[in-house]
Amino acid sequence: MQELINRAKELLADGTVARVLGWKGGDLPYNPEPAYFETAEELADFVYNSFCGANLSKYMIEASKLEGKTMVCLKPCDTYSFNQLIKEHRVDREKAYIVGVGCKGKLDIEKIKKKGVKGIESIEGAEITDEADTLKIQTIYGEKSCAYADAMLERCHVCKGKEHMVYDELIGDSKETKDADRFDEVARIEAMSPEEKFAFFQKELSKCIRCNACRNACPACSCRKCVFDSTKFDSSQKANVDSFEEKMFHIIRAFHVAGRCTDCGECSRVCPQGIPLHLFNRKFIKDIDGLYGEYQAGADTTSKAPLTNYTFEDAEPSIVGKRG
Amino acid sequence: MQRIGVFVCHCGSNIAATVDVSKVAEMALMEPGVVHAEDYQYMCSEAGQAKIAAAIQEKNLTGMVVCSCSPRMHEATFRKAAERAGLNPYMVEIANIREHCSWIHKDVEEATKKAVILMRAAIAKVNLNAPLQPGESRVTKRALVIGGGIAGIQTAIDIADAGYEVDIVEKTPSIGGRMSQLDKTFPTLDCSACILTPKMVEASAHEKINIYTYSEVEKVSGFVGDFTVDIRKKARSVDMDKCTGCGVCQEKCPSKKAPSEFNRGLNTRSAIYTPFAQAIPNVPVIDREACIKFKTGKCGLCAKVCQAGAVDYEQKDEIVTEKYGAIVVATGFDTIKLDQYDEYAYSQSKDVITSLELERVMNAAGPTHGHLERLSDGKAPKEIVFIQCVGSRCSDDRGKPYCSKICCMYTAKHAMLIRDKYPDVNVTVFYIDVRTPGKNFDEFYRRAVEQYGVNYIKGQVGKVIPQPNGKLLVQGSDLLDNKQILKEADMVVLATAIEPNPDVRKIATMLTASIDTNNFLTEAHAKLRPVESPTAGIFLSGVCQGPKDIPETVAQAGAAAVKAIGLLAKDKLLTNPCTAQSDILLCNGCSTCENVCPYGAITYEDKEVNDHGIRETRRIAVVNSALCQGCGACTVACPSGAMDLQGFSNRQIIAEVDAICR
Amino acid sequence: MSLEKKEFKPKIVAFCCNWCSYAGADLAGSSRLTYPADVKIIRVPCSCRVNPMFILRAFEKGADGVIMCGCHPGDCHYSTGNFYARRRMTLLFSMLDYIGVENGRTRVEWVSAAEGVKFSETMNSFVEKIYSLGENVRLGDLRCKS
Amino acid sequence: MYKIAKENLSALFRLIAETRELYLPVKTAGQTNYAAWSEDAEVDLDTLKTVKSAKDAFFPQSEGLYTVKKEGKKMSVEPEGLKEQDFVVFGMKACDVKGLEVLDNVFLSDPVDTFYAARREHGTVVAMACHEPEETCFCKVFGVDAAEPKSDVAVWTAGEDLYWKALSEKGEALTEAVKELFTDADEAAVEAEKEAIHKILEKLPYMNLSLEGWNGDALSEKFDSPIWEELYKPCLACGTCTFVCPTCQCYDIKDYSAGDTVSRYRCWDSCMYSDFTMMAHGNNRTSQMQRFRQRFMHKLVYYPANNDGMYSCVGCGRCVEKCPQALNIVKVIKAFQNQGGEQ
Amino acid sequence: MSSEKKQAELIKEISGVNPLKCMKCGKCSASCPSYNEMDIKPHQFVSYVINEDIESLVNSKSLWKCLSCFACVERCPRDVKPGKLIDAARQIVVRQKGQNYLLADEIPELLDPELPQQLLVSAFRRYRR
Repeated sequence: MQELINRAKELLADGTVARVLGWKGGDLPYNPEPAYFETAEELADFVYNSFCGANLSKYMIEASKLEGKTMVCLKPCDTYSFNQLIKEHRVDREKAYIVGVGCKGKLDIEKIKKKGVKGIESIEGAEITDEADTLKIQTIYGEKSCAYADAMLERCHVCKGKEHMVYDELIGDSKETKDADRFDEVARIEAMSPEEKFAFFQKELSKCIRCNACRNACPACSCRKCVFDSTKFDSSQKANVDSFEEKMFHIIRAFHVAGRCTDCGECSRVCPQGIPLHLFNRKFIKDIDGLYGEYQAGADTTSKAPLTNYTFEDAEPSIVGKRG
Repeated sequence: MQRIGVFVCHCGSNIAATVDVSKVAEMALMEPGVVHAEDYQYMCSEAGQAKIAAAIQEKNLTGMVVCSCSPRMHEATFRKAAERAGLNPYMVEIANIREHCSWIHKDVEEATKKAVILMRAAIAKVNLNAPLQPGESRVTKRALVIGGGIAGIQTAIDIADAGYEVDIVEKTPSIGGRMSQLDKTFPTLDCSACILTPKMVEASAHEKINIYTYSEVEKVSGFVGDFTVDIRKKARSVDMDKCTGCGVCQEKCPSKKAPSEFNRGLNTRSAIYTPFAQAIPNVPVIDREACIKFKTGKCGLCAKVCQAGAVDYEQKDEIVTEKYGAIVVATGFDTIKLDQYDEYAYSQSKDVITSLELERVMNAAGPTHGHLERLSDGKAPKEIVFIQCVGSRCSDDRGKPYCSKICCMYTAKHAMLIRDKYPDVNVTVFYIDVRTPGKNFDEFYRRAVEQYGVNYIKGQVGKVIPQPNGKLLVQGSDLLDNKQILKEADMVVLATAIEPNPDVRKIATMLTASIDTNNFLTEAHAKLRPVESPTAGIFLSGVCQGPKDIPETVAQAGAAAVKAIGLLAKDKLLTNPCTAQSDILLCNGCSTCENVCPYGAITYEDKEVNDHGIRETRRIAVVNSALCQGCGACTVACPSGAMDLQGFSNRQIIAEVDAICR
Repeated sequence: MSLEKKEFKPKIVAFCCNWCSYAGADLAGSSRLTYPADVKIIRVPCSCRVNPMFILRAFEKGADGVIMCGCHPGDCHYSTGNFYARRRMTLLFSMLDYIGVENGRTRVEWVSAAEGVKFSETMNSFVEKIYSLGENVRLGDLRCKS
Repeated sequence: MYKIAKENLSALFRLIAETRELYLPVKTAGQTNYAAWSEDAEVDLDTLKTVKSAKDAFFPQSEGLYTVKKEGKKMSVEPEGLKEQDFVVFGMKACDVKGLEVLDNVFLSDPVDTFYAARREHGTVVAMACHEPEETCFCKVFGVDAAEPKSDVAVWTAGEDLYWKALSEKGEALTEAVKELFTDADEAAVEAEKEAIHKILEKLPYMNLSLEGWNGDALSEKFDSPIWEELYKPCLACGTCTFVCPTCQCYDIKDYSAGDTVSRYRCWDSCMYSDFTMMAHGNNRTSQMQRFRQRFMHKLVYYPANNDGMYSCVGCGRCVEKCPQALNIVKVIKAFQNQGGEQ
Repeated sequence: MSSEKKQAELIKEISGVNPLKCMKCGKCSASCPSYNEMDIKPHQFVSYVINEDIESLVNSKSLWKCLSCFACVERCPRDVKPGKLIDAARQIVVRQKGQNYLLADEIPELLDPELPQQLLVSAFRRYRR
């Protein structure tokens, strides 16, 4: 982390960048927030630890409009999103000085709390330099511990790899965290009967409060005005009056990002109701991989997206019924 | 709020017999925005249109719905009527209560209910319609004819005679097409070459006609009035300007093993060749596959003997790009492959031939110099069997479901010519039906039976079995005598089904012209617009549209020419205003729409926007409405809904959905 | 609950492209090839104009089945429209299947202008399928079920 | 004071549900929210904070106002009925109960919101003391005592028992209806529980947050502060904070057309949304900074200015827990504290 | 429904053939190796079914003269397949004898010098379950 701060100070000092986009320490052991730093003094608050899960690439849409370059700290998975935004002309590569930061898996405070940990005072083992496999958590109700892997965000268990897709320089080491197959959960649902599938999604989506956190955090949902906010489609918005509306919202949202979603996992991370929203996006990714050839959005900035592409021999929609 | 008029057509009894039209009109008045509704016997009639005009003026209508036949039939009629009465034509919508309702439903109550729903959907749409103004586009005064057979030649001559430039693109080294391969033509028995050659000469000599032989259409872009076409001139290896057509090269060419395409592979030709003696242009091409020089690098004899120095081994394919206002497709036909018809022993015996091969056999310039002989042993046949409908009228996938139309007549012609020239030869025709609609056609067929004694047997042949003695055992049935027939023949001629030229698929795709399940190009209307493709500016000539004989082909060629001339005669065309438009406040500039636009109609510009007080420069999609054809691919690709299609907007379609599901 | 069972009359929306399938439907009409009146056709310029939103909208408002018809792949009037439509619908239908909506409720068929017979056969079989599936209860806004 | 063994709670719920609708924390797909009780509902009283507050029970996320029916060109209007059925909300925490006071000030003052008023009239709140408060709690800052919930009935958990004390007439009525399941109890165990809670509260990091300088008078200096420009930056403009908040009371009114009927309903709105207070000419808050500022100015300045100094934050800490980017009202209050001297 | 009509419908159902597709070309009869043995010719099977005269078909010699070689099925250009029709007619007879399906054990009982071997083999293939 110190290395990052030092480098940021250098870049600010030599005028390479006008500001730094990273994380600022919070007032609890686990709530750092995305922040801009413009001076060396401000960088005193800079942190980079295992709770810095936020994907900063989407902030670069606004930062691209500012005067001068912005140094942005991107984790390996964030760089896919950044590439995708370049491809869609939403960010300006020239306005970004990308520091690819190391990652050893990001933590989900919700998972820690779900283990019954309350009244947290401090957490040990969450610094990026820590090698510990176990988190030591001091609470007002006594000391607790939790395996690091058990507290990781879902996305880190199916990590796409610790390689940065786009960067100007790399700082910090990474640790492989993948220990599950990305499509296992999707396949598990696919294997269910229609009744079970319906019950599963009905239950999950019944929690949705239409807060739009998933959409607003999503780097692929970069529309200036979402169709669900515009009058053009006469589409429902912000109300959850009927259970159909959430289905419509989540299906259409997933469809709109199909072939563009890098599977960064922000939607599931930010959902206040813990809905596994990535299961929608990942279903499309699995289908696209299976039907049109493997495709990783954000792996590059030039390839044709699956939904703006075709071959004569593409599968017919009737394949859906035939796969059984 | 719109002021909408609803006009319900009885279409005589076509609609009124199954739909309670007055009920529909009555229900219309319940709908929001509807201020006028009436029903009338024939809305498309002059009186009907007058009623529409009166209502528009008296009730100050801002929109109207006509419940009638398909919009593909009369949308244009009603839009024009509205325009004459002062209403923007794009404020008219049609509810199709005939093809989609009265004609397919029997129960009056049910059909009326459906008609009301279809009407509601149209009203819901009109409520959201906005007046549209068509744009204008220019017309390039030049036509392209694809295919240089009799259809293409005739079309080209007719267009050129009207004073417009025409290019013919022909894939083979010479124009002339299938007709040049025929010996005689029915029902007059003229020599095919005698009537075709003058046409070929006329075309090549015409100052307005430019012929690209040994060339293919490579790419087509643009739209009606303004097509841009890339033509690949394949390397001929002979300089067209220098060659005198003396023919020495062909004589001297040592490679003479290539099967002659012109003679249907019944004999061979040299590697440097003109397909036939009357070829136009009379300039040979080198078949690089067969040429020793190209295969081994040695030889070069033709260059040596050519006094004009026309042979050029270095010649390369050349791409010519040209602009056209109209394109006529005249790609013609071929016979189907017979490899799935083992029962007729076509691939087992040289003496089983197709009718087109028989044309070459009977032709003086053919492989047997016009002598009727067996191709296996050169002996004169004594017993010839013709089998009709080989692959035609076949509902399995071995053949074609349609009637090839020309076989009955040419078989009668063949039988008659053989009996005339070789009276000792017995000719038997196995037929299913004999179809002879056409001027002097049945008389012609009857002459074959009555005057020439051709033996017509009603019944199909089950199999042809080559015998050890070289004869062919034909097992057929005679349905009228109810007996099975076994007949030894010396020669069997198969009236093979015809199919559109296989290249037509590729061409249709380039032209975005639609094609039916049999690969025939679809006409805009089966009866009323038989020579136009549904794609504007594309016309159809000859067999590419459906099986035809020569007189019909020539007639259609002329008709296609007239349609093309009608288009070329215009200075400007009105363009369809139903094009895509991007909302600058919603556009992300993400380029997704550009990626799916087949016309390259979308570009991006940095534009200053004022988004409710936020002023900034944004990358915005801009649609070129002259290029946009209104498919709508971009509207769905656009995640923010910034792209919308005028005339079929998101809200309009949603309104229709809502009205139907209500 | 009342014991009286209302006869099930499905609402079926068919999106037909102007150039092939709508003309195919016209041909079915002029050939007097019947199919149930439950089918209502919406004309769109091309199958690629059909937004997944339209399909979900139809279900929202109470449709029991939605079918989309376009030109055969390769025969699109706009060259490529149905290729995009094919991918879009494949993915959408797969997603609907994934969330537990019976996949027989959605269908894509390619019907050319010459295939009046196919159009009517397609509609007959689709309607039959919808009858066998019964009312659509998994997608749809309760406010529209009166 | 009565008590009932925790293991008998389901009998209690069943009995309440016989005569009244019962809402209480129910776990669905891993998350606990208030929902109607049913035999197979997974009641979860252990989770301190439901994701959404209990505000739903009185001010639902969406509720119908009236329906317009169309017949031909005639229209008829049918207003939505008011709540007539008595109901019980069981397990609300002291902060959420205080949240109702905030809503009351808005909805029960003139013009009275009849939908809300009817729900308040028919609703009985059984509030529960917070057994184990968490680090995100700061209710004390707003004068809430987590150990002493003020409502119709207060309940405490201690050991294997739940202690029950009616505090109002409605509470008495409810107690009467279910008394058969209770045994009498003295207050000793409850007092011990209260003391234990108070001890824990002392240790919580936010409990001594100072609200100095946050009052109605400081309006323009707070409004014009440059701090907002820094604070809002990470905000995603989602509505999480407003939708989990027990006091946010903004709503939007919308129409839904189902063909021949159009229903008008209201639904929660969020000041974080770009179309919040959208009008024909556009939006009077054009930037996210302005929208972000609105939320906190409302909670900490405008509301107290109009309600005798009562803040419209109750310190429940849900926004602290749920903000995707870890922004929250505490950070806002602290940011101004740190810069306090400069103004 | 009259019993004749029922029988005709049954034949259509068993064979899966739509006799109305026949265009009376006679290729079936032209292909048939048993033609001369038959009293009703293959192309006529179709008309008998269309005319609902199943009685005659069932009592014809042809019923047992058809070898089930399926040459007509292979070559029929209209997908009418007279061989399948006659096969269906045979099945009706078999069913009338109370035998829905054939078991290997039952074959010897059915053996009849009149019956071509090929028929038995093909029937066994077809009706065995």
